[in-house]
Formats: sequence, C-alpha cells, structure tokens
Amino acid sequence: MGLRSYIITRILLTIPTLLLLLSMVFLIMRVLPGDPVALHFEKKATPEQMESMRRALGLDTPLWTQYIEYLGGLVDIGYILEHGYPNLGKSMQTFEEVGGQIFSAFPATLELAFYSMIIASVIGILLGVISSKSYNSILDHLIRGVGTVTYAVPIFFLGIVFQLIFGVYLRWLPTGLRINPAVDPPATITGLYTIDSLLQGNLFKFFESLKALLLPSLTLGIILSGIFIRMTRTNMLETLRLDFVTAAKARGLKESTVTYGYALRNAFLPILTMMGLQFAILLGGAILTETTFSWPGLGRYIVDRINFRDYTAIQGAVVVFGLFVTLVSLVVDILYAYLDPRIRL
Amino acid sequence: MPLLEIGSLTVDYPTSRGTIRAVEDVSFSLKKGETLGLAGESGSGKSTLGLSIIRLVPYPGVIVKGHIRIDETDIVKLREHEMRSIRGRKAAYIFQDPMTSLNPVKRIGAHFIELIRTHEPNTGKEEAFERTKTVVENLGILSERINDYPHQFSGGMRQRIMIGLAIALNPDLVIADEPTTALDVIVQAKILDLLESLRKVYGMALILISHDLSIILERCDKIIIMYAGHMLEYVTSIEMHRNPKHPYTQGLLQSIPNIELSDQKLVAIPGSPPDMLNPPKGCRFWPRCSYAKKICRVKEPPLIKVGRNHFVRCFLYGKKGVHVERNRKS
Amino acid sequence: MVILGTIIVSALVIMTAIAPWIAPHDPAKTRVGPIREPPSPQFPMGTTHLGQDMLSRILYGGSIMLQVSALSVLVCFLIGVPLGLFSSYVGGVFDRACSLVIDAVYAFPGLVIAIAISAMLGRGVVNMALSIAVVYIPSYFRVVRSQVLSIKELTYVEAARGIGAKWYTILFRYVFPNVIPSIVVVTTINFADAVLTAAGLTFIGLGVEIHIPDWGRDLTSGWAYLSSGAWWIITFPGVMIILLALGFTLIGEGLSELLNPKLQR
Amino acid sequence: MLSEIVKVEHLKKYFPVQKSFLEQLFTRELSYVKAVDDVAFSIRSGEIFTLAGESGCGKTTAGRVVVRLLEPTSGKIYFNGEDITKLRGEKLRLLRRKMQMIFQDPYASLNPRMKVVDAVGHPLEIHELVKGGEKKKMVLEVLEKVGLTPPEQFVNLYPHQLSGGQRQRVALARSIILKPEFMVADEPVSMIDVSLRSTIIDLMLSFRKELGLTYLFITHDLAVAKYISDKIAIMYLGKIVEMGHKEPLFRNPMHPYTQALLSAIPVPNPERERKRIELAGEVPSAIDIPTGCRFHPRCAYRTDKCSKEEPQLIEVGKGHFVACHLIK
Repeated sequence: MGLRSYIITRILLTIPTLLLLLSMVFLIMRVLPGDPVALHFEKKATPEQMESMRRALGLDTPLWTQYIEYLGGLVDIGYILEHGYPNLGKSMQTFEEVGGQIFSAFPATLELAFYSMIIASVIGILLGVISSKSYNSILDHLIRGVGTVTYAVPIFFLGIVFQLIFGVYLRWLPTGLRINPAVDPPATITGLYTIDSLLQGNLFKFFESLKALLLPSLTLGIILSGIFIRMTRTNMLETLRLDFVTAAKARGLKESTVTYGYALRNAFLPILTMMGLQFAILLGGAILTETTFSWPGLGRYIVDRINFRDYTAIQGAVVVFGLFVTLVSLVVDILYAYLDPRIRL
Repeated sequence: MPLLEIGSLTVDYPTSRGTIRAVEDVSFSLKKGETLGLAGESGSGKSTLGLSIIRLVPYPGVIVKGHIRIDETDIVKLREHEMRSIRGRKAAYIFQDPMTSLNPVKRIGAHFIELIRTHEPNTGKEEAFERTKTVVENLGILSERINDYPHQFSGGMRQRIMIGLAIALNPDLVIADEPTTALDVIVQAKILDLLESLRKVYGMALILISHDLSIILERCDKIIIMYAGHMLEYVTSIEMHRNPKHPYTQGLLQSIPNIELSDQKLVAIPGSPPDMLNPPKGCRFWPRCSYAKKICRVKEPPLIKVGRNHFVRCFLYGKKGVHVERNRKS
Repeated sequence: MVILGTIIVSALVIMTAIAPWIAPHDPAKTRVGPIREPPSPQFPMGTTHLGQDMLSRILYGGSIMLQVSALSVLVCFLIGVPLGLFSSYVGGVFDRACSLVIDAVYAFPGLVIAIAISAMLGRGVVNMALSIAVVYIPSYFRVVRSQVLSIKELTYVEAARGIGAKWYTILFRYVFPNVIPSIVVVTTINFADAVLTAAGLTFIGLGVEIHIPDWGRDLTSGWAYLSSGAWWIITFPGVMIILLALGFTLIGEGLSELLNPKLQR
Repeated sequence: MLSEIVKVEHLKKYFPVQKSFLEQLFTRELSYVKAVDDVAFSIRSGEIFTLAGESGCGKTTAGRVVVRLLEPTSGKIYFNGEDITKLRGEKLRLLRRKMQMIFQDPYASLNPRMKVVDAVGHPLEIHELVKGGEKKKMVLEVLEKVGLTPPEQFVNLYPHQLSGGQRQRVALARSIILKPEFMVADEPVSMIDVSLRSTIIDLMLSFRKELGLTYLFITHDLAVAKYISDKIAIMYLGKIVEMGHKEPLFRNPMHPYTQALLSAIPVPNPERERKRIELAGEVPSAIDIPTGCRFHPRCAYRTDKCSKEEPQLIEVGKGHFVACHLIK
C-alpha cells in the first residue's frame, strides 16, 4: 500500500472517530445533567426566565433535533465561510457566539502547547538518550529519579512555585498574561504572538511575548518531560539491545552513528506515537497552566465558564479540544508512515 | 605467526544472583585462511567466546582474564576507539538472525557505503557506491536492489547481505555465529556455500559457531567442543569423526541422526546441561559422564595433548588418566 | 523502588488516619492564631489566611485525596477489567464497538472530560471520584485487552483447547492469571493519576468545600494570596501531594520493571 | 492387518489475507494464504507418519487442522472411520480425549501460573475423570512414565523452574494422561538441546509400544524424520509432492524437490564428498501460487506442461507416491 492511499485511509478512518467523539460530548453535556438551564440558574430564576432561555438557545426542541442541529452547525460551510469558525451555538451567559470566543482564545493555547511540546521533547529525548546510554550508572538512576518525581508533581504547583520565585521574590518574569499589559499585542496574523511579532519584524514585541511565555511553557514542558524521559529511555534500552545495533557496533561504526543513526532513529518511531498520545495529557495540563498564569487560552475559557455554569460554552470548548487532539493524532500517524519505510512501500 | 591467538580467556557475567563464568580458561590459535568450528549446546559459552574476539560481550559481561591477539595486537588492552577500527575491518561478525540484523530504516546500499566510509574516510561517495555494487553483485543480488530497504528482502537474502557487509572490507577473520539457524535447509546450504566460496576467494579465516555438529563437521578444518564455558576437546574434524576422545564429544556424535544411515540407534546423554550459576565442581561434565571417577568430581582436568592437533580435557587420557585408571584396578 | 513507594504511601495513610489524635488544633477552626503567620515554634507550618493551623490541616488533608483516589480506582477497576476481559476474549462486533468508544475517550484530554463531568455532577467526594473514574477506565480496558489478545494466541492457550477445556475454563485459568500482573501495575499508576487529577479539579474550583482540610484546597487558597509571598501555605500541601503521587508512581514503576521481562537483562 | 486410524481427503486450509480499509472498499475479491491446498493421506494404527518440509509448506497447519484446533476450509477428516470434520460441542470435547497434540516451544506451551501437578492433571479434571486425591496419584504415575523421576520432586514446581527438556516432558505427560490413541507432535524436539533430543524421541517411541499410540509427526529436519518415522510425506507450498515408506523414499527420491532437499542436509562426516543439487530462487508466497506444478519455476527439468497442468500423486512403487509430470 502506498503512502498516499495510507493517508487517505487514515483520514477516512478519522470520520467515524470524530462522529463518535462529538456524540459522546453531546451525551455528557446534554443528557447527563438533565436540564442545563436549570443548573445554570441554580434554581434562582423564574420558570418564565428559564423558558425564554431555552427557546433562545434552542433547548426546547426534542433531544435528537438538538443533536442534528449540533452536528449540522459544525459542518455548516456557509456559516464557517461567513464567520471564519463553525457554529457552536450561543453562550448561556453572554449570548455571544461560542465559536467566536473560542476562535479568539485558541491561538493562545496553541502557542503554549507548541512551545511546551518543544521543551518537553528536547529535555525528554536528550535525558532519555543519556540515561539509556549509561544504563544502571549513577547518572541513569539520577535521570530516572528526576523523571519519576516530575511525573508526581501537580502541574499548577510547579507553576505557582515558579511564580513565587521568579515573579514574587526575584521579579524577573511576569506571572501572567500573554504580553506585558503596557505593550500592545502584535497585529494578528497567526494569533501566535511570538510568530506574529517576528513576521512583522518587531523584536521588542517578540521578546516581550517570549518573556511572558517562558514560565508557562517551562512549567508545562518540564512536567511533560518526565513522561518523555521514561518513554525515550525504555524505547532506547529496547532498541539498543536489538541485533542490528550490535551488528552495527561489530562493523566498527562510530559511537554517535550507532546511537543516533541506528538506535534513536528506530526508537523514535514508537516515541513519536506516544508523543501523539501524550498530547491529550498536554492539553489537560494546559488548562491548569493557563489557569495558574492567567493565560487567556481555551483552558482558561473553560474554567471561567464553569463558574457561570455556561454549558453551551463548555460544550463548545470540549468539542474543540477533541478536534485538536484528533487532528494531532492524524498528523502523528501520517508522519509515522512517512518515517517508517515498512509502511512506505 | 597465527592470525588469532587466544590465551586463558575468561569471561564473567556478574548478575544479581551471582557471577556466571561463561567462558573459562580458553586458549587456541588460528592461522590465516583456516576454518574453525565452535560447537556446543546453549549456555556452553560459544557465542560469548565469539563476541569477545571483537570485544562486544553483552552487558554485564566482562573479560576478566587472558589475552586475545589479532596480528600480535592484544585487543583486550585496546581503547574503545582503537577497537572500533578492528571491528569490521580486521575481524567481522555475522549474527544469527538476518531478519533483525539490518537497520530497518536504512537502505541496503547505505549500510555498505557507511561501512566503507567509516573505515576508509578518504573514499568518495561515488567510489563507495561502485564498490558496494561490486560486492552486492558477488552475493548474487541484483545491483538495482541496492536502494531497497531490508524488509523487502527474504531471510536468505538478508543473510547474504550480512555476509556482504562482513567481507566488504576484506577482513582477515570472519566470525559467523549460527549464521543459518534461522533459515531452511536449502537456503542454509546455499548460504554456507557462498560463505565458503567467498572465504576461498578472499583468503579469510573463518570461525563458525553452531549447535549443529553436522554443519561444523561438514564445513570446518578444526573443531572446538565447548561445554559449560570449558573447551573439552580441540581437534581436526577428520580426527574427531574417526576418533573422538572426550565422552561428551562421543555422546554428541551418538545423539545426532545421520540421514545417510539406516537403522541408526541414537543414544542420548543422560541428565541436562548444568546451571551456570552453580556449575559442578571438578570436571564440568562429570554429572552426565558414564566414566566419571572420584577425581573428576574434585579436580578440573587440564587440557592435554593426545595426538597431533588433538587436545582433550579429560582424566581418561594422559598420565593422570592412566594413574586414575590404575587406581581403579587396584 | 516498590519498598520505598510502599513506605511513603503507608506512612501518609497512617498519618491521615491518626490525625485526630496527633493534630494540635481543629483543622477547620479559624483564627486559632494570627493570619498568614510564617512557621514558628507555636505553628510549625505557619497559619492560613483564615488563621487556621497549617500543620493540623496537613495532617488531616490527605483524607479527601485518599478517599477520592481509592474510590475512583475501585470504580475503574470494576468496570475496566471485566469489560476488557470479555470484549477481547469474545471478539467480533462487540469488541470493535467497545474499543472504538474506549479509544475515543482515551484520545480525549482526560482533565477536560473530568472537568466537564465534574461540572455537571457538582462538588463532593463521590462526584469527583466518578468523574476521574471515567477518564481512567480506558487505561484498564486497553491494558487488559492487549494482554488478553496476545495471551490468547499463545501456545498454552491452544494446548488448553487441545485438552478439551471449555471457554470459561480457558479464560479464568489460563488467560486471566497471566493478565493480573499488568492490572496490578495499571492500578498503582492509576492511584497516582487519580491523586493528581483530584488536585487539578480542586485547583480549578471543582473540589470540596473550602473549610474541609484538603491539600489541593489549601494549595489553591495559598495561590490566591501568592503576592503576599506566603510560601508555607503553598509549599507544604504541594509537597504532600507530590509525596503521595510519588509513592504510588514508585510502586507502579518498580512493579512494572519487575514484571516486564523485556527490560530484564 | 493394521487399520486406518486417521484419514484426510482433499484437505484445504486457506487464511484470508488481512486487508486495509481502503483495499476493502475498492476490491471485492479476497485473497488467501493457501496454507494447505488439497492434501490427502491416511495413517494406520500404530504408525508414525511424518509431514516434512521447509517453513511455510503448510505442515503445521495441516497438523492443527487434523486435531481440529483449526477449522478446515474444505475436505474431510476421518478418525476411526468416523467423519469428525464437523464435530462440535460435547462431541468434540470427547474426541479431544482420544487425540492430543504437543507443540514445538516447551517454553510457551505451559501456563506459567500453573504448577506441574495442575497442568498435567488438568485434562483429568476437564473430563471429570478423577475425584479428590486420585489426580495427584495419576499425575505422579505419568510423570514417572515421562522420566521425571522422582516425580514428587517435580509436582509442585512452576514451569519457569524447569529446563526446556523437562518442560517438554511435562507437556508430553499432559498429553498422555488421557491415554489418547493418536497424537500430533509438532516439531517436538527442534527447540531442545541436541544432547537431549533423542531422549524425547525415545519416549515417544516407547509410548507407541506401551500405549499403542499413533503419531502424526511434523518436522523440518529430515534426519530426525528418517530416524523416527515409518512413512513420510514431503510438502511444498501446501501440497504433498512425494509420499512413501521411508526406506524407498530416502533411497530413491523421485521428485526433483525431494532430491534437492535431501542433498542440502548436512551430514556429520567430513570425509564424505557430497553432490549438491542447486535449486534456483526461493519458495514463492503462498498467496500467489505458481500455476500448474507449483514447483516448476525452480525446477531444472520443467517442460511446458509443468506450467499448465497440476500433476497428481501417482503410485510409482508399493506405497510410494510422487506428483511430477516427469514420472509416467
């Protein structure tokens, strides 16, 4: 099977997964709580007020009609072309389009996730390789220890400690927001401040946004690196023991060629898959990181809305999180197929 | 001057449950162009012995005693980077399982080019490629398959490629560790024929490691019988066939079926191979030996010469043996 | 590693259990001392912004976490293990359907699901445990399923069929006993995850009521007064959570290393 | 006169090839691995019948189909004259008491969490043949029979505490405890140390005498096959190409494949000069079987007919069958 047909297959297979995911979200959000409107008002509203809210949000129709409308809104091309985002309904709190709110919050999450992933991968793979190369030495035990402890640290605790040290005591770095409030954010191109400011050649804004990004992405990246260290180490140990690595050594190849060209090249494939799976954990961590650092992303949005019991907004945000993860796993699988010649026939 | 000279080599594997002495006090030498067979059952130390010649004994194994001289250089004392220039260039190794011995994400040709350019850095890419083509064609593989990946080849083909990688730099010594155990008999015969013809063309010495005594007898000039880390017998193959001395060797020869004989009676060696964490004292083989005497249980027999090119580690032979024999009679 | 982890976990459990007898103050009582007092001989871990004794709250504070994690692990175990066992052993359409749903949940950011469900169900120990359980059922299912699928192909299962064993005999005497080690590993790791998820839920305001002593709760209120620099309200509960999660992780990792033949040299 | 205990006719076992989602969308046709493709043989009571061939020739699949561990795609299997091809449920379970199988890998064929006494005694419990302490007594007896002496030393051990040879003995004990009439032995010695192989073989031979067992022996090692069997069938790509009593077959192999196979087998004699018959190419895939005689692309004697017409097994001597167009 060729690479292209593999990609097509993989994309086609995503459709039922997506449908299932969307239905599950609907099920959890609409069926479990009983009446979201009643929950929203926490019994503090008159029946008339609740009824008008239901009508305004289309919650007075039968469940399956709501379901069709919910799915229909997501694929309504006309709406997407007009607004630039899919129809996710209206917020119970502000009556604004949920899609629009999410669309403006999403880039912040994307930027945080992107930099954290880089930090986690660099730390994780580097330490993982070193650890596996020096198997059973003191260095190996030390790195493993660091990895294990990192796994056990609540992400917001690390964030708070960073804030306490670098923000409150040392006053080196900002403890919240995407950019110094005294500085105007760069004009929106991609919505990622660091990239936008670079595209506009504004180094000052680039460094300002990088400064704000540093603590949150370090927090998230370090926590995630614990898992990456362990994954890399385990896979490297397994690969280093394979015959072709011994055979490469027996041919007198350089140490670095054997470690990177043979062991890591092959160990990287399962690592890549697991990185894809860890992405879901990363997003979960992003919610807590965003909350800790008042980072105006999707995670912050969802937590804000919980306080208002704004179920349509929560539902929208959950859907977008799900779509994001699905997309990433699609990309990871395609990348895997591209890197593994056994699939690329 | 021998190409390879090993003296009282001892290799240990320290484990959490105790130290396994996988190879003990092994000495032999090999001349240019000779073929030597290392035969033994699983756990006999034959692979460890083979791997110590290129100093790649797997973790946590260590060479604790003895010397291994290749062209008079004792490789036990070499630094790691000096050792690297010996591996692949002076001594090459062929592994048991061809399915897993090649890097799955690297093209076949790249394996060769990388090997050539590592050991001969002055070789240009073009030249390395041309040399690869010649080697691959000599293996009976079409040169247009150079750019294929390992998974596109059958097991037999991959073992040919492994042989090609072993001989590409024209080493003086090739060690083939169970090179055909994972393959079917017809492919096995072809691979061994290829190895033999290439060996003759390039004039290399070959160490063939196998549990299959038939292959060793068929393909090698000299044979070492290994058991529980000890060399029990060291002899030419013809002499071993005509006149095996050690009770273990005799037992092995009686336990393998021969397709050319009818009404053969196989005789098994009683008992089973020893636990290497607690090997028997004295001769390693005594618990399974029907000739075992008192001395065999307490004293390790030395390797003694019993004929031209014939050494055996057993109290039944030599002066001590005679002595024991007499004791028994009196 | 297993031993160290067990020591940590059991020490914390015992500490929480005997807290009523060793705690110097009522953990919920406000104004037992001055507000936000740094650690002193009288209050070895300082006081909170409500003037509660930090030490007493630390001693008591593990109770909620332990209850939530134990309960959620129990729920996960009771649903995930049988489901995985039967789904993979029976195979066919049932298995495909189960795996599809489970994989979808697994691919989803766990905390997002937990938040969504928790927001629906409201506060309280049971609700927290349930919303965490939903997130981790897939881990059990997947581990059990992949183990059963590989064990099912092994020769000894075929041999059992060969001697005429019935399907349930094969499942319970040949397959299941060989899955148990992996389940044990998942369970211990799951304890650590549940502790951390519970702390996360508390942090974003979905935990227990404010007066109840809880490490997650205290850490969160410490964060609210971050700018005052009251490090003790943050550090002590944080370290306790780390210790608890670390204890479980150590047990899990240690066990998996002992039981995973791939990594044994 | 010996009677036929097992007889198979036109036995086929095809495995569907797993296809990707996309391929399923665009192609209707399923392709198959034709592991066993129309095989017939019969085994007489007390005989040792061997299926031999290289890996992938279908010998193991054939063995598993005969004892109904795999469902045949088509064909008939008779046991003591009774058609057992379609037996199910309780009847199949009763049949399992009479036919047993032992496997190649002694490390994989025992449940790692069952003690020797439970593993060996389990067949008795399954078929409800024992009460209380009887099980242990019978297990001890049968352990003694397979040479695990003294048996008391072994009953409470777990498989990982045994060596490969001992495990294979335990597996043997488990398979004879029900006193079966027929046993399929799938490469039972190929993973056992050379010096111990003949003890397992001798045990099997002694059970034939004492228990009247009949064997279907499966092996890739023709030297072992020659030592143990009465009759041998050589398989190539799912089909029997030559079959007969071992003496005439080894003395006078007729099929070009058999000849090549025999000439490739190493002989433990350095002084013997042997002529090797070279075979071109490698065994083709069992999904894409060559037309006509499936051996013809590698055969030095092939004619036009060989690529078009599939040769049938014909009798060339007493009980000696060959499937080759060269033989008239």
